[in-house]
Amino acid sequence: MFLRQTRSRGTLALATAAVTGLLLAGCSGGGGSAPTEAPNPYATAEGMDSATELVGEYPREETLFTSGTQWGPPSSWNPIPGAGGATGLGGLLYEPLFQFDPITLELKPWLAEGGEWTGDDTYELTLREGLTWQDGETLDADDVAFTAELGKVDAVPWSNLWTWLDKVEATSPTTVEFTFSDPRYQEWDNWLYTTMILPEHIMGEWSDDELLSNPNEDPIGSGAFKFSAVGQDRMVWERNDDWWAKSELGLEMPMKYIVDVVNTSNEVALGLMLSGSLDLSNNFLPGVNTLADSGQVSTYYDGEPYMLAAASANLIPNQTRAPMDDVDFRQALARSIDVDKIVANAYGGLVSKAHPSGLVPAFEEYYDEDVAAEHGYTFDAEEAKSILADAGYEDTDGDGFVETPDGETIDLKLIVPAGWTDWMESARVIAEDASAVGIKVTADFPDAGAVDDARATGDFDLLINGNAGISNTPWTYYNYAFYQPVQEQMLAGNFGRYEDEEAWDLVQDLSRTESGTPEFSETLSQVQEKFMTDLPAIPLWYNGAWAQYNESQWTNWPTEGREDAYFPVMWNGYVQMGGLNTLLALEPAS
Amino acid sequence: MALAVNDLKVWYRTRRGDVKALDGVTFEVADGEIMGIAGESGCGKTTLGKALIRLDTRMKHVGGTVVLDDDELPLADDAAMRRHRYREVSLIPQYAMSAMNPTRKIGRMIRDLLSAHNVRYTEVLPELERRLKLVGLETDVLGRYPIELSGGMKQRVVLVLSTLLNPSLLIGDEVTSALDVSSQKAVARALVEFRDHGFVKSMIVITHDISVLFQVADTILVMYAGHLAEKAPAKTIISAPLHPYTKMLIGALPKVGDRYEEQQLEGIEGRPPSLLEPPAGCRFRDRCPLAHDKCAEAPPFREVSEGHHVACWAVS
Amino acid sequence: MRGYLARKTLVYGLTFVVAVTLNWLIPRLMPGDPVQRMVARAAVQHPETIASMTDYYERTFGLDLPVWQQYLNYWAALFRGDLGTSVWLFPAPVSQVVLDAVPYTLGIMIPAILLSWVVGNSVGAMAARSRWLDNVALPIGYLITAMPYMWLAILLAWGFGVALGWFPVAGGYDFGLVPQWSWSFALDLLQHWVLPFLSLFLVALGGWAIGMRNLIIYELESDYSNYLAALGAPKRLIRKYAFRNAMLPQITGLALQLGTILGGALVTEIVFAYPGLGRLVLSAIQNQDFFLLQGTLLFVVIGVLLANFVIDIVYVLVDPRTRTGLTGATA
Amino acid sequence: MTATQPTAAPGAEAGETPGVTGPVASGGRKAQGDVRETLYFALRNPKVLIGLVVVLGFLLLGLLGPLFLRHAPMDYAGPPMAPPSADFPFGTTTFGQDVFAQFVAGLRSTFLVGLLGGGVAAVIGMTIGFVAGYRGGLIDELLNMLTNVVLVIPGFVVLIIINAYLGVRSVPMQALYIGIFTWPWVARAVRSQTLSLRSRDFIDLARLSGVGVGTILRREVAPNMYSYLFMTFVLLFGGSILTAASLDFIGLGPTNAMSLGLMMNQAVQWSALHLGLWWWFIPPGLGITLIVGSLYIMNVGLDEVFNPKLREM
Amino acid sequence: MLTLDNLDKVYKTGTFGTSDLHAVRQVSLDVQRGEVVSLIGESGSGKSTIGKMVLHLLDSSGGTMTFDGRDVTKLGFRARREYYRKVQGVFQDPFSSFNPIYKVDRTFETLRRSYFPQVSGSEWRSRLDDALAAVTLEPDDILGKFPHQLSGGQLQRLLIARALLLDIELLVADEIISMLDASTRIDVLNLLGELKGRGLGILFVTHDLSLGNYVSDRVVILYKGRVVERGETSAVFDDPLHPYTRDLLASVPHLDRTWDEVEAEEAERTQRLAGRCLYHEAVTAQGRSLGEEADSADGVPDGVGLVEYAPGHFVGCFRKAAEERCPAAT
Repeated sequence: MFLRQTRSRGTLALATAAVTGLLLAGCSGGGGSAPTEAPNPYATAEGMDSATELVGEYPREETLFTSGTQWGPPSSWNPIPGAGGATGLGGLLYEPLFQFDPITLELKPWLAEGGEWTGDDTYELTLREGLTWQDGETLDADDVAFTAELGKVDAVPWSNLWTWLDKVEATSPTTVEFTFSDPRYQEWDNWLYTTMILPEHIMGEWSDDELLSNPNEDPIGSGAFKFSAVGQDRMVWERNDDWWAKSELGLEMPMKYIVDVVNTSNEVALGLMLSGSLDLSNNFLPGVNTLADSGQVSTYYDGEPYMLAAASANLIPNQTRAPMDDVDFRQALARSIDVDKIVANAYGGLVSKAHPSGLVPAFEEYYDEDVAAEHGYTFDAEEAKSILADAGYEDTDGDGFVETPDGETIDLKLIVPAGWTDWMESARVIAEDASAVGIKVTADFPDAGAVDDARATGDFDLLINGNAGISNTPWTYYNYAFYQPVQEQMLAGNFGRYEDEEAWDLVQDLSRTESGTPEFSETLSQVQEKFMTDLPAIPLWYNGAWAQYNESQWTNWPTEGREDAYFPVMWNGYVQMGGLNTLLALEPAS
Repeated sequence: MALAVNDLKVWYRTRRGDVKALDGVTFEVADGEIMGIAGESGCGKTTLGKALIRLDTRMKHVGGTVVLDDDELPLADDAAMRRHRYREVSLIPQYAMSAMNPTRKIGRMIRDLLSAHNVRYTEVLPELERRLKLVGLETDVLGRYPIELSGGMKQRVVLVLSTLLNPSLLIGDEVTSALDVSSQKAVARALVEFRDHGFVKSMIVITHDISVLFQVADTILVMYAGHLAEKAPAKTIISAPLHPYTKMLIGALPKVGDRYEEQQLEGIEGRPPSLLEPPAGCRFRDRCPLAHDKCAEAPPFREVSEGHHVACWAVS
Repeated sequence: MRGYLARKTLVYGLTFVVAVTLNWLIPRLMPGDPVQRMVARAAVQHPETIASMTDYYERTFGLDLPVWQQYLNYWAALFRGDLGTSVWLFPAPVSQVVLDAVPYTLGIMIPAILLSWVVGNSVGAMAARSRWLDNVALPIGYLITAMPYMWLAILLAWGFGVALGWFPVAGGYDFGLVPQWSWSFALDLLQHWVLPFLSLFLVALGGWAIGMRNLIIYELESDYSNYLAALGAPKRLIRKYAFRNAMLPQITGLALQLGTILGGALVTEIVFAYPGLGRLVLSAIQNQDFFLLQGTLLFVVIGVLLANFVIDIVYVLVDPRTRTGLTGATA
Repeated sequence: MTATQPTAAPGAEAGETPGVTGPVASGGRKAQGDVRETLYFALRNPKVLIGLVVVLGFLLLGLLGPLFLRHAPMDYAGPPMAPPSADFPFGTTTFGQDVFAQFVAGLRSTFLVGLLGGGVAAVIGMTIGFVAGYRGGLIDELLNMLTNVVLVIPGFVVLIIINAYLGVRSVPMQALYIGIFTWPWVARAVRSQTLSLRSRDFIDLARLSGVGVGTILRREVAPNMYSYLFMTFVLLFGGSILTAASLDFIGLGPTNAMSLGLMMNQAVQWSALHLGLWWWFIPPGLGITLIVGSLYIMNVGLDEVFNPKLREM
Repeated sequence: MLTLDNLDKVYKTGTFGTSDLHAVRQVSLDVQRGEVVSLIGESGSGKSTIGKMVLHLLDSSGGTMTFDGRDVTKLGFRARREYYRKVQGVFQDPFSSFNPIYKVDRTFETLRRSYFPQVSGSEWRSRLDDALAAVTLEPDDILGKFPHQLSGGQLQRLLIARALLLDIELLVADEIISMLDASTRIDVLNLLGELKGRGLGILFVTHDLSLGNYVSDRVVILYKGRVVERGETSAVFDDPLHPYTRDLLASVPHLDRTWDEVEAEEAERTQRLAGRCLYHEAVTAQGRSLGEEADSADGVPDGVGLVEYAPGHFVGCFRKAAEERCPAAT
């Protein structure tokens, strides 16, 4: 019941439970009868001579405590399904070919030594030498090819790769050649750092079904950490002392253990943070601004917005319904919302207002400020009212709210998952602001699942969504915003069901354009203009890359202005975007 | 002289004032005597029975004394009374059906009770078994729970249990009222038998059923509205009552063979006075056909012939 | 006795069937689709991927069969101890997830229930004895009973946890510890256990004390108490008997209260982030994990039923009235 | 059985235990008609008085309070995280909302939930209890079985599930659900009371007067149990409030209303404990405790009034 | 007027009525206008059950009941209302017969609402006065009072007055005096006698033989749900045939004779009847065969009724219980 070392041992767990039950019941006689030699929790992990010294606890000075990444007991170490796996699975245990630094916007070779487009349709990837799996097997080009080929199984999340990839071939133990039918440079870069390379010698034996359902309880990766133990409320990683990067790159993890605490709630994390039991919290902690100001915790920025931005939170109008299908209405709605009020009150300044382009500040260089100046919206209630009036929205029945030009009553519901307190609070403000210019909006808080359903099936008026996070390319955000075709179920983007082939062509062009080229900027400007004029989604503020540190045990956390500052986030998908580097840079406090 | 009650007053506290349920009664019970107390409901007979052994929380001892075997009973002092209970005064309650703890075996309960009186169960056991047999019970009732016994059996167990320490005085409160005639007869006869065996020295049997008293009692005391009306040997009370109340009461009882067509009996009109503020004088006078001016004064309870006491001005 | 137990067993059997059926039915009547949840989580966009993932998960959750067959399968799986697969913690089996959490919940519930029952009954019996104690204990008891579980928990967490720092306010044991047989670990477990236990214990305590006090007073007024008193039995013996008899309804009450205390335990666990069933329930709700929620409920129902059954057997052992067939005649 | 409901229920299981005793159980044939006497004792019973004053006080505050408030409960009315002051007697939340305004609004929901939830449970429980107790026979067996089944199912867990699945989040709906799962002990108690009343001759006489079942229940049985039913309702009222608070607290409360449970939920979610905003989470809990506690204490008082035996204690 | 023929009552007990309790077996009797029939038996004899069945407060399980030749065994709600116009009852506990929270007047009001909604207030009042006068009650003493303010005797008479408001022909008086004080009992009994004189039929249920004797014309002795003896009051009391009747009579506490005296008187008769079963003797005398009824394992089998031993005086088999054999069988 407490910590599982490798495979689950149901009966033992139950026996332990029974004995513990007795202990808990106040009977303290059990302790004496416990085996004198404490069972070594690491016995199953190999080469862990030193671990036998461990008695009872993870030495504080060698352990990093983190939280804010997972909300349930870790239950799967299978990286293939793309979600649901234990935190650190991607990045700490399994590794991608490249890492991406969202601060410098650079793609850095990781397992790969490099890669280049050898032709319009071919990409050649070179692996590093001396890569090994944690069980001692060599990691080679076959593993990379295997990983890519897994996508041929429909249910594997990267199966769409094969709609534009033609062939993958390991040309030598360290080189792989990818041949494309439709090269999408932006999407490919994305694949390179988001996909974990998997061991063929293990997963090659799995059936198609197992690819999704095998919990992979004895995971063998290539990364800096290996599976140590798991409990209901924690995931424990232990340093892989045979990590390839030690010899190849001279990198060494400063901490021996990472204990990732499963979240139950933000206030629990805050409590742990304040008591020094947590070193890094990637939770949204309300009120942390006051604690940061008083020096009890540290954050990336000294003052507002304290946090790096991770994704924009967008107001999604359902464009299959009137009046959201009217762009004038959307423009008016956008101008009615006082985002500053949300930032100041609901978030206490922990977030910042979104740029009208919707792109996160990391992509600041891509902002087309001219377009923004011309087409972007800002809070202006008067302008909102006049847009409404010009478009024929008038309060014909005198209830204080406008009707559509056809005279239909407007009564919109803004849905936000119940329990998402910051968004709920924000939704209330939005509803109030919209109502102030005459658009009747009420905030409603169904269950998270109901919101998901509504979003997927299009059964809503307005909702808030922040699914498109930071990435290597602005393309991901616009792909999210404009995605076509509109299907019965929209699961990954274009929840507002905006339909415009022209816009979608632009986005696809963007995908096929290499970054840094003038064509890229040009296409991007066109996309931004389209976005701001049509407003398929209304970007409101940036959800933070929530990270707060307690420096009592570990120091040298990333802060603004430091040369080697990385995204200090351990969320799944963010480890290879700075999380790992943040760990590498840490230093013991003493 | 087993029991001497002198001017005993026991009242009930209520919100409206004190109910003078027992308002000065004086009588004696001789050794070996079974005295029956009869009267309408609310006449104070049950109060009297209770007063002699245990006042409940609402009762208060206002005056008078009770002397049992030359010892004055500390009626008002519950703790001091405890010493006298069971060994000297014992009780067969009205509620004999529910008098035993439903979750204890009968033997176990007796054992607990005895040890509380420092009597060893094993010493008493043979006598206990003998008495159970005497009342027609198997000794295995001791290993049973009260719920397993019938009403008549429980009544008899209580009879045996209450008299186990051979008390001087046994108070039987409506002992037979809830029973069918056949069980009534058995229990009533057992009472007499117990007295005859000397298990109890004397007995006060309280019941509203005069015909039962006639069967078991040596003397009968008739009460009316907290006062004594008449006391005489059983036969005398039935055949030659003096007090008009007694007369009317007996006259209202049909005997087997009395027929409505042949001989109409009559009841007593009216109701007893409220005991919150009982009228001065004879309390029966409102219903009494013989009432006259003198009755405004309370008549003394005096002996008019050998063992025959009556409280009525009309009786010379 | 056989009649009594047969009747009880019938009730329990029926309850079980009803609970299982309800349990099976509710999620199927609700909006929301676990398969969609799983697919949405992977955030895929391509129709073929969506279709094949949907297909796969439908098979996994057994949702591709006719409804009646799903129902039968549910029962069949139930008897194999298979409660399905968690959506939230895919692919962990629900039974495993629940079993992992159960010891924590039992660990606070069993001691809290038993101790509060024992202590509460003693306090109640004492209160019935002394007017002074009665006047003090009773209002306090009522106020404690009237406290929402979580509020007491919050107060305890705030007072002893945050303000005084005596006890930790989250988790089952320190995150820096490796579970093992050692005093320090046991002590740590105990430390994390104290506050959740206490909040549960205190609220339940008041109810038992009050119940006992009232019952004792009634028992002391009963005929057998009066009879004992009339026969000169000391107060001690009378109280002993009264206490003994008053225990019987309290035993029944214990069975009736299980559900309530369980509700309290769930809420308390949430406050203290205690890794038991309460947190599981909350997470299952928040993550729309029907299967986990179902499994947890089922487990709880079975637990309550079993506990009820045990209590019934105890009751039969202590109350002779249930053992004799003499009850129930009508004429 | 319900959630955080009358833990006083062990004593309240009148079927088996006499914790709450109506006039029926006390069996007094005197003075029951005497309403004035009941009032006389009720108004002189300190427990009843204290309970009544506290509950009515909160009720008045809930009803009249909003008239005197300057801020709506959700308004960003003042500085964030302000401790209690003259302007904001209970301080403000992280967003600068007036805690006192929220408290007052929460009181309304609290009373509403108590009233409705208790009412629904009372109506169901009493109906089933009356019918089962009065009709007897197979109907009684079946209703009894139903009662026992619902009694054994841990109501709070079912409530959680229903709330979670149905996702209808309003105070009246919540009250309805609570009512649906808290009636069994009422049904049991009312049934046993009805059983004992049914054997009274005046019921037979009513039947001999050609009166139908419904009329008998309404005109003969129920009036005899008014005091008992009232006390039952008081317990249900308190129980509903506690249950609702628990549901609100774990985030299954009404989404567009303020309630005391929701206040605690928000306080905890916004880290009031760690940020030291005690004024945010103390009042709502204290309010519930005082209301429910007063109800319970009032109930004891009423018990003493209706049942002279206890009055002597 | 009222005739019961082989009336049966079986109670279902146990879980879902799995076991039977036979409370009344094969009871046949009749009540005529202007007579009092006493139903005498100890507790559990089924006497009250019979009374309740006659009043349709309980359903019968077998046999028939006729009233003036009309079958009234099963009645619907409406028919029952009409039946109650002619047949009424008074019960044992006068206090429990009144809803304690209402004034006694309400009992009459209920009746009025139900049966005489058209009758005007003054008309009703005069009827009420008549009825009260018939039971010798002063309206002013009674009306507007709560039950606890009146005596048991007054209440019982009130209830009889209530029955008289309807033009009843049969009154079922179920132990109506057993809870009254001795001083008022007789008045109620006398009232029954008076009503009988007015032509009312009365079924008087009692456990008290002397009271039964006092008013009744005929008596029916019940034992464990079965009629063991029935006949003219004087015949049964003067010459009890069935051993149970004799036991019962011997147990009655008399006011003029002690139990010992009674037993001595009875000794001769007991002697005479020892080892005999008059039922079987009579049956054989009538030339009928006995069959197995005397030896049946579970007591007297159903279908074994009474035999007319002497004119109007019926008696059943002497066998009282399963374990007891019929004295004639040996």
